Amino acid sequence: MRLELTDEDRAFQQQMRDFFTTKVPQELRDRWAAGGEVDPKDFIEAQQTLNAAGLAVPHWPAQWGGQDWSDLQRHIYLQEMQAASVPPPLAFNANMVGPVIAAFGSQEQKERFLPATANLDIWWCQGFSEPDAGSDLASLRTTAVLDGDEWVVNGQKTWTTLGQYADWIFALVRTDPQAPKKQQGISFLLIDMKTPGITVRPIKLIDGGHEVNEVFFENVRVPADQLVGEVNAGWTYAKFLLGNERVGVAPVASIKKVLATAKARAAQARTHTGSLLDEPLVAARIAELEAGVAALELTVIRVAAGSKEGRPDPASSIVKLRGTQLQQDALELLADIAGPASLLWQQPQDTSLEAWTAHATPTYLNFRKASIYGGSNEVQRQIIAGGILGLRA
Amino acid sequence: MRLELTDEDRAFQQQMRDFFTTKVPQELRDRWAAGGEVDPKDFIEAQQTLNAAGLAVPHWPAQWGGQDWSDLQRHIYLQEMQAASVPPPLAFNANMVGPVIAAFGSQEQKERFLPATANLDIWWCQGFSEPDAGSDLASLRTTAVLDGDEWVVNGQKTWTTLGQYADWIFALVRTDPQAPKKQQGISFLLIDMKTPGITVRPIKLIDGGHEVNEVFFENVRVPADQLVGEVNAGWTYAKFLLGNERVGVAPVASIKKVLATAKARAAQARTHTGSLLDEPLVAARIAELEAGVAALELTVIRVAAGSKEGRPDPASSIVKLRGTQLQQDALELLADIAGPASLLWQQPQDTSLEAWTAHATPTYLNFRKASIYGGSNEVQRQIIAGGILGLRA
Amino acid sequence: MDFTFEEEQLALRDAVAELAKRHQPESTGGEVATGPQPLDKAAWTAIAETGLIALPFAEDLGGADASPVEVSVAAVELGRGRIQSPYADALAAATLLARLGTDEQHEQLLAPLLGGDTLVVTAIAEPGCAWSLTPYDVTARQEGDTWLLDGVKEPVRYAPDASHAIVAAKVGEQTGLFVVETGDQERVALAGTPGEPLGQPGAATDDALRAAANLAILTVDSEAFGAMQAALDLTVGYLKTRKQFGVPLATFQALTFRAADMYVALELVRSSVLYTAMALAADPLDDLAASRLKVVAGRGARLVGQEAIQLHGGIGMTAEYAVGHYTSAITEIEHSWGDTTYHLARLAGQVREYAEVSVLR
Amino acid sequence: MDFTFEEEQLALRDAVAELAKRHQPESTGGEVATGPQPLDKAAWTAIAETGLIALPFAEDLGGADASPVEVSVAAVELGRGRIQSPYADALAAATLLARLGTDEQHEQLLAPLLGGDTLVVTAIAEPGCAWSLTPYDVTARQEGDTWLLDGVKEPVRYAPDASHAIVAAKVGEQTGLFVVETGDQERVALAGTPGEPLGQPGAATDDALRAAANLAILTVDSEAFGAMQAALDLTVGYLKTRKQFGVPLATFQALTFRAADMYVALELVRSSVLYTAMALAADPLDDLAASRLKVVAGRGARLVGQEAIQLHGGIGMTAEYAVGHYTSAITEIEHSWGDTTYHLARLAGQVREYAEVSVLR
Repeated sequence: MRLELTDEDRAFQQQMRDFFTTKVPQELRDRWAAGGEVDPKDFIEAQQTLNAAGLAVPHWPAQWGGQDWSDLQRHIYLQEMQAASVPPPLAFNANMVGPVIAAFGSQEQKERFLPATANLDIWWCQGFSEPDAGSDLASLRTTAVLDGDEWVVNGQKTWTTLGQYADWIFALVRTDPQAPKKQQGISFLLIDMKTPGITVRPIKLIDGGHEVNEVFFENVRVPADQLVGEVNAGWTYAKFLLGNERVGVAPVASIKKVLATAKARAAQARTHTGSLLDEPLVAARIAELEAGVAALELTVIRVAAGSKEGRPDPASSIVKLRGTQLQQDALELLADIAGPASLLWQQPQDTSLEAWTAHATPTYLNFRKASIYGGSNEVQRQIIAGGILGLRA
Repeated sequence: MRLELTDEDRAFQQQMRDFFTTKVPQELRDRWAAGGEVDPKDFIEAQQTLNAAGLAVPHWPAQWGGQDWSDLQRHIYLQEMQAASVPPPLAFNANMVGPVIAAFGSQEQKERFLPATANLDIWWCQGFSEPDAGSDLASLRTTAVLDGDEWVVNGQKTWTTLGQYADWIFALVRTDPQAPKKQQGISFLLIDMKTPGITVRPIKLIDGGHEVNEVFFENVRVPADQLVGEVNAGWTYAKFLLGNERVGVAPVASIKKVLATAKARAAQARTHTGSLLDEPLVAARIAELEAGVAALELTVIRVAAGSKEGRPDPASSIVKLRGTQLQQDALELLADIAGPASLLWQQPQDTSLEAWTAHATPTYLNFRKASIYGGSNEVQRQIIAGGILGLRA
Repeated sequence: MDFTFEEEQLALRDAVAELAKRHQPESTGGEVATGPQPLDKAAWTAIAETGLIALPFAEDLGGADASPVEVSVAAVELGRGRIQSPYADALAAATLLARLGTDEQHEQLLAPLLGGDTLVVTAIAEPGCAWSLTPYDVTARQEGDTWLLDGVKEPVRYAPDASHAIVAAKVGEQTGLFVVETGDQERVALAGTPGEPLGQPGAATDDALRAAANLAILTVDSEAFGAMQAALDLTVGYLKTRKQFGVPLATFQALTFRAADMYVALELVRSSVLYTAMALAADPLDDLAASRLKVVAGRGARLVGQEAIQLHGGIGMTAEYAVGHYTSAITEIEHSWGDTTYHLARLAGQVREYAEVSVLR
Repeated sequence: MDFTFEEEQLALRDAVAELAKRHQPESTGGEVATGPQPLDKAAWTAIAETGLIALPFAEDLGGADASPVEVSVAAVELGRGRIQSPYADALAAATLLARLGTDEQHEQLLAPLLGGDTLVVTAIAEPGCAWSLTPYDVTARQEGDTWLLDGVKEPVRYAPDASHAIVAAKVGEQTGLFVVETGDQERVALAGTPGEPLGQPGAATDDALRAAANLAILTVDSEAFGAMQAALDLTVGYLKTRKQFGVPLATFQALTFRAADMYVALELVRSSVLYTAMALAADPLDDLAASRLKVVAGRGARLVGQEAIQLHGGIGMTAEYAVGHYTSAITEIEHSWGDTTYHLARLAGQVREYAEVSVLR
């Protein structure tokens, strides 16, 4: 048991802090901190800056750009990155397809894709969910039929986040419709988005933003060497990927920032006797969320130790579940503090309202997704009940 | 739509208030208000006082002591009774077995049992649950085999509330073990607790009180004319009974009293700057529960209109579910207000602590039963999801 | 106490339901609008022509001599139909005009407002300030016969479509109300701007503001209730038809139990809405009823709005499906006329004033 | 930051688990005790003999030179084993004695307390008053060389089995601590009663009280965590084996999801307990960590305690089954050393003092 950081970890923390706050341009970080729609150029610039310093994919194998960090160091890295408002390395690249290719891809695939993936020279998107295969992902119906040395893909993917910017998509496709179980007969394909037959249709979300898409495949021909690992073994790779996804998602630093912001905003929101921060019910909501996020961060640090070598501890589901709850509660609080000003979603031209109030409600609504995407909270409860407590029907 | 009571209802309200506060002895009502263990004599005295005035079983058929009241009048009656701290007519008599006998019993059974039941000359208890038949009541295994003109009963009942005072028990027994469905082959028997072969074993609860029991039947011989209605049709009567039970249970007036008490106690609990009632977090808890119980009472009045003629509207499940939640929350609040004093469960001989603080925690713990007994909150959610929303697996 | 609708109320309900259906915004197809929208003039005209604005006001003022109960009946259907409109704002402004206006103001401002010819809104919120009916920095001063106003009211929803806004301004330590013309933004910026006084600072003005706010609360929370109903209906329908793992979602008990909790919340809000409508008909200054409604509806509608999205999953997040729009509307409503925390704090400050909750009267 | 137990800590854990198993109160059979019990002398002797009271104190005072981490490890096992004891009270009293006592007091009071020969408890709560470390009506005045105390401290748990209680009393505007003899009731009634001063009113005494309360909070919330673990284990076991409708309860998703939420709460409390143990080892005056623990454990343990009973159904209510006893213990703990609302209000009053939550240091 040890409370304080070691001197080594403290130095590491300082090094990360220095890097993020001096090497990634302030303007870029300010834009990211302000929220709202993402500029893909900012993502690319940030990730390439990190990658040049070996900080884009520290959890990958050392050969492909990984670092030999402890779990705590990885936590510190993520905290400092979020604290400095650096856009994180694109999850589809760094946390999803990269580790899959590194673990299961051919040497040729590794060489072809990993450096470009780490450097965001290729922007990846995810082709997993389908209209009738959400939580029940294994029901997916998009097919790939081998024709010579090409797979011919037909079907539809959905909820493809940031697909409008993507160069490539990694997709689960059904390569053996006759397989006895639905988890069998699925393969993991890498597909260039410029391949003829691919159409991307934007899906607008309730906050007005465009971050997800439908992707349609019509006789899309994919070279056979773009299938990762074994044919029909894609479900294994998908589970590996989804586990990694869960580990990466605890938005601890982000929640802490929202709470710090909420506190600052509440202190600015005048009442007739002081400010909203002087209102005991508001201050208590903040205090309780702060206690909650402290407990969450400690749990993240504790649980990280259990997710060695890419195989996530089911306890990481705690972190996903509780993390999204706190994140949503914190954003709800911020929208409440915005109060009447939150009724406008766009800052008017002439205005005395502060810019942040216009984002408050759309951001609150947008983050209702957090408990749905990346394994819904229901899926996380299922994992906890079944995988940890052994409660299986 | 009408907000105010009619003159008639207002007169009725005053009449009830006068009766309860002048005809039922103050001392008896004070004992009931103070909580703790029940003295059965108080129950009997109160019910007999009510019965003499026609107020013990107003929802029964007029012939057997019922009143031709509107739903609102019945609500007013219950409110005034609870407000005056009059022990309610024993539920096993007034709300459970009485209506079943009145609806399904033979003329002879009605004459034999109903007047005595209304007057609490017979104290009834309920023999439904068994160790392996709780929420899944239809799995009950206690058997009754006809031998001549007697049923021979063997088995075990449990959670028999106040069975230690009971003269008679109404029990569900399996009379046809071969019936194709478990809901079939069940009969509804009336059994004298003095019959040889009956043993009552007390079950102590976590608050230290003794209010439930196990009842064992070993070759208990029950005259055949004590079977209600048709042989093997008991499940129908049980459902009828359980529906009535649900309608009767909204403890609105009781919750309101707990909240009024909580307020008074909080105002007495000194802090260094005033009292606990001056603490915004405490006052807000009270205010929110008050808003909740107001909404509940209005819902009770609205929903009562839907439970004509003993057939409960599934919406009455709302009232049971929300009523127990609010009751439990209010008692939790009271225990919190008792604070450090709640650490003693018995008032010491020499003490400066107020008597109520010793009851606070046991009462809070005791009422965890409220969401379990009488159809657990899970059962109520099942009824709402299935019966109202049509969500059936 | 009786919660049964009268026939005329049922007829009103059906008429507004029909209206709402006709004017319901699109939720499928191309560019679906999200969030707060500018005035839908066609819908607003229909609302006015159906006489909804006139409902709770006296006949001699151009009103329909009905009551807040009818307002609530109408607002529930508007909420269920996802009609965004300045209904609550107009009713609040009309309440101020009806209670405080001169005959001339009744004729020139109230009558056309009730008839839908012009729109008048209230301007209460101030930038950088928490919700309060009492003004912060907006002041009024008299110069000769003229009142001049200074300061900023913002946001003032629908101001660009309104002819006038009624501004709450500090007159010394008191609150005064002033009618000003509106510009083309959702704010009222005042810099020595002349305003026409509406009543005089003092108890009558304070009461009128409370009455206006209470009626507005009833209106928006009735809309919230309509939205809750629609969101729950959509959710239940989705659980019945949507299949995952080869079976309908309704097979999953954890989901159906949550739908049951949504229904419980809905029914409690329904009771609170109906009661508050009757309570405000009896006493427009029944702040207790209004604040309790805001708390019960605030909690209940938020639960239903959030769970409706969650139980739908991804589709609930999209602008191409109605459920998220309901959640969005519910959120806007909660931040109008004081949020749950504001009203809870107000109730908490009053718990000493009575011993026991009472709804029978 | 590292949450791995050292070998000695694991050995301690096993030893206390063994002790707790041996002294676990009956929960089946005839007259099972419910609620707060008088001192179990055998269990207390075992606790003392295992050296648990001495754990966090310096060797030269008769302590074991360990830390709050070891206290927490031990207390978790006591809680899991349903051992009722004055462990937290004794540790609080010992903290006051260790920090403020003279050599003589160390020798005469602290050493036998750490060794288990006598029991000393703290007397802080006053009747009719909300929880506070600052005394209300109990006062101390000096007459010549003697300090005389007036007022009532109540409840003072375990006072009949203690030789002395340390009373917090007002000395003018300050708080003083005084050692008094205890009687045969769980209270300390003072009427011109002589008390032996422990330290002097001022910053050192205030700090000592805070340190004592913080250590006591860690201790009781460690016990609460142990109780949560046991309650969840029982619940999971019950869901797996208990059949209803012909299938195990674990078949019902609505129940297993709630067990999952209990587990989440458990893990968050676990993290908070471990962290607070380390934080208090580093700084006994880390009120922030202690109050956050009290809030997180207060919410979490209450959830687990209530749900454990509910998921069991009727059997959970009985004194003949352990789960209700855990819920009972959890409830007592929540009302000890300031309840959740008290600590939440304390945290709320401090949110201005830092910008962002921080646990790494």
